[in-house]
Amino acid sequence: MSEATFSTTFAFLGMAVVFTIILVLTAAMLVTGYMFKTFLLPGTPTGECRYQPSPMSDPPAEHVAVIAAAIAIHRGAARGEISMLAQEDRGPWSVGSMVLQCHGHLNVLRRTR
Amino acid sequence: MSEATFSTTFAFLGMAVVFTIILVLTAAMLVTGYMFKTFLLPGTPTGECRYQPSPMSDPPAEHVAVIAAAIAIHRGAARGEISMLAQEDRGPWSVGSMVLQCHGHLNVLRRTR
Amino acid sequence: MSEATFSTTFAFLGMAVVFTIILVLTAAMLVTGYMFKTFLLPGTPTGECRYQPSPMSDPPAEHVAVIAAAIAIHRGAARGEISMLAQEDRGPWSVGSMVLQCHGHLNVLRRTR
Amino acid sequence: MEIWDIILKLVHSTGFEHIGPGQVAMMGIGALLIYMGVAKGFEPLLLVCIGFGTLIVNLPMAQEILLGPPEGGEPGGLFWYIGQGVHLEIFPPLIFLGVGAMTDFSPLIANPWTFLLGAAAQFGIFGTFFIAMAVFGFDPQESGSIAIIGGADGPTTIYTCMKLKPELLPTVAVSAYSYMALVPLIQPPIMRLLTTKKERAVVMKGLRPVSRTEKVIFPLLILALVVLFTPEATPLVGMLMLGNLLRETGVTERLSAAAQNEIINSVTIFLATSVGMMMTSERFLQWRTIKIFLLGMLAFSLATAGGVLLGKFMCLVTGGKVNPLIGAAGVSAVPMSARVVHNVGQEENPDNYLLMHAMGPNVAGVIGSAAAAGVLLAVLK
Amino acid sequence: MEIWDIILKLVHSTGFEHIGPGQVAMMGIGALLIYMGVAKGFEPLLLVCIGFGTLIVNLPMAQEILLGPPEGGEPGGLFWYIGQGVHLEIFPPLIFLGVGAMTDFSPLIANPWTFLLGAAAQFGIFGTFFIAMAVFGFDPQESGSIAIIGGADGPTTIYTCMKLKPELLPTVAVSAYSYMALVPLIQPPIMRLLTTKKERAVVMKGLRPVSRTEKVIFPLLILALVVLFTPEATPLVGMLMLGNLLRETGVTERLSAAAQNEIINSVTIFLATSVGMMMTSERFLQWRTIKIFLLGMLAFSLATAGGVLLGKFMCLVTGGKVNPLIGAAGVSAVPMSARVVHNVGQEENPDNYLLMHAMGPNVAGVIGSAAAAGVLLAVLK
Amino acid sequence: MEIWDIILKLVHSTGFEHIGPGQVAMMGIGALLIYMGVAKGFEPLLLVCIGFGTLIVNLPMAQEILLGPPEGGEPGGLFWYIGQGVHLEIFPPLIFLGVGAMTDFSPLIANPWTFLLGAAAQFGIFGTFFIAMAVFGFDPQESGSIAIIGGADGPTTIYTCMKLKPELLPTVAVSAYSYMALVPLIQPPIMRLLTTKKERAVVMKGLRPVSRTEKVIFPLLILALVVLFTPEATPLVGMLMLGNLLRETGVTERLSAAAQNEIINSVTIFLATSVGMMMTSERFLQWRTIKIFLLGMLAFSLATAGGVLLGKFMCLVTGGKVNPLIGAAGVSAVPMSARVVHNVGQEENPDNYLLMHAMGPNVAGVIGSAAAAGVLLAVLK
Ligand code: NA
Ligand code: NA
Ligand code: NA
Repeated sequence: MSEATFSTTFAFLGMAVVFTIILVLTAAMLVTGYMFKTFLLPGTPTGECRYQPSPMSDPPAEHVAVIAAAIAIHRGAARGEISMLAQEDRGPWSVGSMVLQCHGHLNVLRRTR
Repeated sequence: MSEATFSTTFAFLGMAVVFTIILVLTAAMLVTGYMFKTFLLPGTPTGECRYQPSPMSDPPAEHVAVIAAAIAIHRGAARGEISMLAQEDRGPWSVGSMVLQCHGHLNVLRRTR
Repeated sequence: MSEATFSTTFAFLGMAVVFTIILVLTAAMLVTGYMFKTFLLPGTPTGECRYQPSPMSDPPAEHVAVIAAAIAIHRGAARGEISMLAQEDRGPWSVGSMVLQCHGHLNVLRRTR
Repeated sequence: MEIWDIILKLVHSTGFEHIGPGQVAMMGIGALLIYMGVAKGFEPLLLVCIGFGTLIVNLPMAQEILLGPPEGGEPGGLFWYIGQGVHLEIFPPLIFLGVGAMTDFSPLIANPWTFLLGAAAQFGIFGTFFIAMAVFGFDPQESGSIAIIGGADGPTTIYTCMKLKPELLPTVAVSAYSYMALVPLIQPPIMRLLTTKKERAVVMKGLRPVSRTEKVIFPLLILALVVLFTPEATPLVGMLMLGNLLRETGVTERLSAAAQNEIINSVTIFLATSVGMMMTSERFLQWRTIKIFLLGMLAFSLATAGGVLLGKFMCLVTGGKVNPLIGAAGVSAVPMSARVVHNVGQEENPDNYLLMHAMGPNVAGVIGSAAAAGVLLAVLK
Repeated sequence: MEIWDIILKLVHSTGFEHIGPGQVAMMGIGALLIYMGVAKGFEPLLLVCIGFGTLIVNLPMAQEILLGPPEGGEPGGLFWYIGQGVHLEIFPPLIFLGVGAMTDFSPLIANPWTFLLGAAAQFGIFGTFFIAMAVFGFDPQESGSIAIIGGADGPTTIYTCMKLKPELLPTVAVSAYSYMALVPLIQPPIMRLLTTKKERAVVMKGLRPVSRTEKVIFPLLILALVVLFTPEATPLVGMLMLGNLLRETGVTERLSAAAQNEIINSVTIFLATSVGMMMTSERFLQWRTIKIFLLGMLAFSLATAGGVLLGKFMCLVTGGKVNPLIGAAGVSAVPMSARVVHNVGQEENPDNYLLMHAMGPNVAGVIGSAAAAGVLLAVLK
Repeated sequence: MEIWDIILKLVHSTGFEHIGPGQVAMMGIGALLIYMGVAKGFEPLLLVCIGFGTLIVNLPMAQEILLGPPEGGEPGGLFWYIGQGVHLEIFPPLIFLGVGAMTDFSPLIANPWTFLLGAAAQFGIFGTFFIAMAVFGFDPQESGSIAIIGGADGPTTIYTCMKLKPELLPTVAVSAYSYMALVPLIQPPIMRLLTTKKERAVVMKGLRPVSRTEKVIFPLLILALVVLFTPEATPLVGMLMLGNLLRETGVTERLSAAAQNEIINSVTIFLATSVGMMMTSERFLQWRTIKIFLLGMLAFSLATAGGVLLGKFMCLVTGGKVNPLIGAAGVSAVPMSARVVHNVGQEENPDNYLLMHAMGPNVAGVIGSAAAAGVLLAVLK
């Protein structure tokens, strides 16, 4: 088999295998997610004010996120979700779910450290 | 020697050895403790308010401990000593000695982290 | 070569080599420093109040350093520079540059942890 | 290479042809351990990692890839290297370094008599040894490895079992950690059965304060004496006491913090995951596993009984100044069993604060079990 | 020993006679890498250490002293020992342990379809493989090592390259980290080229909240399935998911913190400095280095294009509910490329918050690249 | 096995028959070292661990159990493994990584002339080498190992001594750390003897501020030059400067924190305890120990004198702009001897703040000693 044939074949087959794997993963997650939504968590509590600024987090960055969220909600643009990510080094980040005065649902990416 | 004999013998002897060791340790500590109380530390200061809530500690847990201690002293039930242990994972704990308004001597087990 | 000759020779030569190395280092740094002062950093900002007590640092030690600095400046003795080093274990220390009310330039050695 | 070769290579490289029922069962057990740790809060630091190790090692081909030894210039699997910390018995003493730095021995220093309760609870070890060997027919090394479960101390158990009978390690370790987590269920019935209502209501006198000098001398004195009697326990007791010394000097805070945090946490991840990766179906899915779990339960029960009975004796001798319940804390499982004592005591008298008094036998039990391990190793190794 | 002998020994012990032009050039490259890290903020944690390693190892005689193997009772060089973590493929999975503990998979769990975008971006790997082999004439192992740059994942790249072609490691690693840092420059033009203004303005629906139970099940489920298909990826995916499990259980915070801090930070210093120390002139100052950098650029571009094109397809199928830009985040380079997506999206509509939606493909890309690495290893090793 | 066999095995397993007077004496020395660390605050991080190691290794049979090499499939002792970090010379450079991350070189950058004072203080090393060899009759390797005590730097001392004469290590290390702790007693008389009241009262001009760019260039420049002249010093100076680079870039805070905390603290525990475990009676209870302690004292005195005398010369040349006391800080022992300089200076003029000026020679002394170590190794190894 020539180099060109091998590389073409392997590139196609490899891509196909990776896609198959990820399709299986997606299917598995859709099933799990469906089960969770339907059977296991019929009445997840919503609408409560879950957001509490952590004392460990960087206060100004937090603050900025909350203000930006408030403005966006006020403008009516973002339908319940606003996202922020501080311009920090990559790596340590976390998704914090924050509900601002029960008016909407905010996701904030915060530095974990 | 049969298995039964060996296991019986070893169980007895082993237990005896462990007891002997611990007896020696106990004796050594009683002697040291006696020496410390009698010769080395004749006038250890007592009665001073040594308790200072650490800024690193979990405030609510700390708070709960102090309040529980205060109530217990007020009730007159605990003669100078009250103990608390937060329901945390085992492992990191420490004994903090805390004297509440100089009325009694409190021991608090706190999470170290 | 006898032991005495060898040890004398090596002691002299070794000292000479170390001095040569350090002389080269000194020269290199003088050159770099000169370049930085002359070409690269013509107008470094000065005189601004850069000092901010870190929230992580030991407050009382910090406090002591600032007070001592203030007294020394008040006395007029230290011409713009005052230095402090807490009596802590050796090892973790850092130089913090602190300007007190823009009256002078203070260097403070602080424990980093 | 033909196209078919590539396809075949890809197909054979998947794990589908390597799954067996044993592996599926073991993966279920791994998931169960994680569930116990996460949902029930049973010793989560250990059981989550052990469960994860069990799960991953039973995935098809994962065992060869993770645990295969180096061969012909090719490096070994990741956990072949990390697992050396278990095989060379390095990790358990390092865990003890952190445990020592986390342990406050002052309740024991203030009341040295409670040391004896920590010895009495070692009946869990030697009683179980007898039954494992005489009744269940295990050989002496196996019996010792199973008996040490009664020490209720992870590092001691792993260290001893690795020296006596390494192939029992995963079963013994999982059994030990499971029962440590179950202490609040196992101990109270035994404690209530062996004590009277009046005994359980005994209020104990406050503990004297302990000076720093005593706290610094304590680890050195205990270390010297324990090693004199059972040199085999040196690595365990040595690291425990080094950690404790670093904690108590007041001038080595940095090192004590390192032992309590970075060292113990990193080692815990590697140790527990490595132990989990020893959980293969050939080792675990055996009748002896059930026997070992039965004997582990017995060990905890005997240890509790031993402690409480000596507590009763001390209560009698002192004319009722000692609450016999605190003997149950001698099993160690620090500080869980001390909390259990406290709670059982408060059932009778809500104003009775036994916790500090129970901490004495509790930490004594750690030392007692290390000494018992030394005795087992001296005779059986 | 005569006086002259001492003098000669001192003179010969200096490094002056050992400097060559290649070394000076490499030291310049080392300084450049440090400059890129410090002054430009390009992946500083990695590039500063890699640059330092490059600089020091090209100082005269430093290579023998730092990297010399043990010989005749004499210990080896410091980085001969530390470098074993790279040679034995221990460090990359440990980095992934920390990455897993830092990664929040909930955007992916909330919207599993975005997983497919993380697969499409692997076109960067396989497309580059084809070009490297068919056009540039690299052999299969070299082509695989270069192609994996398109995974945009440091640990995956290092792990795969060490297994396939260790001598390419420094070049491949430096190329991978450089392009990861350049993602904000490389991706936007491609994204704008392949999408219409209207597509870029698509606002996506809010993500559903994800329960803790789902977050705990996720790493175990994904691990099992990925390992089933590509066992070769076990160490990478295994450690990633162990870290994530420790993060999500809610009861293993200590261990998660250890993975996120002490373990990943220490290993990063040792890994990156060791990689830098492989940057010698014989290895780096070659034509193939330029080819590898070209191919690396291509890999990132193909990966971006692959993601965006599948995004367009999903946009079409869903009737405009998916913003195709988020496909670009499938390259990984977490969370940099998700931020790029967010910024490009806001150019069209300043109130459009795409970040969270882009995090889904972003973390999916990490898993996808690990799977692709498994496929490469299965066929080429 | 008969009952008597068990009893005999138990009796023989105890350590009572293995205690000798040498061991008891060494345990006393261990306790003394701990006392010096805890009660007197002398270098507690090191002396507590060294003392503990000394104490435990002299307990009966502990040496075989802790330090025994692996044999016939049986793993070695715990500190046989941990001690490899000392034997393979891995730990001292790692300590220097942390020291570099803790060191602020800006006083030296602001006033490069003080670098020379750090060279002059190396007279402590070479003067002592001469006396050790010519007067005390030590062989060249021994003389070098003893002379390096004058460097007043733990890691440099341990690294050099391990390469030249490992069997002297415990004595040399304990001597070095003891005198470092005694700097406040050793230095002032020599400083007062060699300087006039007027010289001691000299007030120095404020230091210029140093920019971040200079701080980043400094470690790279110094590293390149030192390695060029003394390649043997590469591991020490290299790690020192890597740590310092991570500290000063401003973008690698995570890694700098890891070097300053988890890495240095963990390594300190293992290094110091391992060194303590080398303190056996055969090695320590010898006449040469007394000689080494005498020579160590001499080394510190000569180093102080060397620094102060060059300081006087610089004072003369600059027309009284340099306070000669700051030369004494050239011995290193960071930052203890800088503090001593400050205090002695304030005796004459309470408003004279010499501390910052003394930090220049102080950190220069660290680099000077590493260079001196390179010279020793180049000729004597
Ligand atoms: Na126990
Ligand atoms: Na990727
Ligand atoms: Na020095």
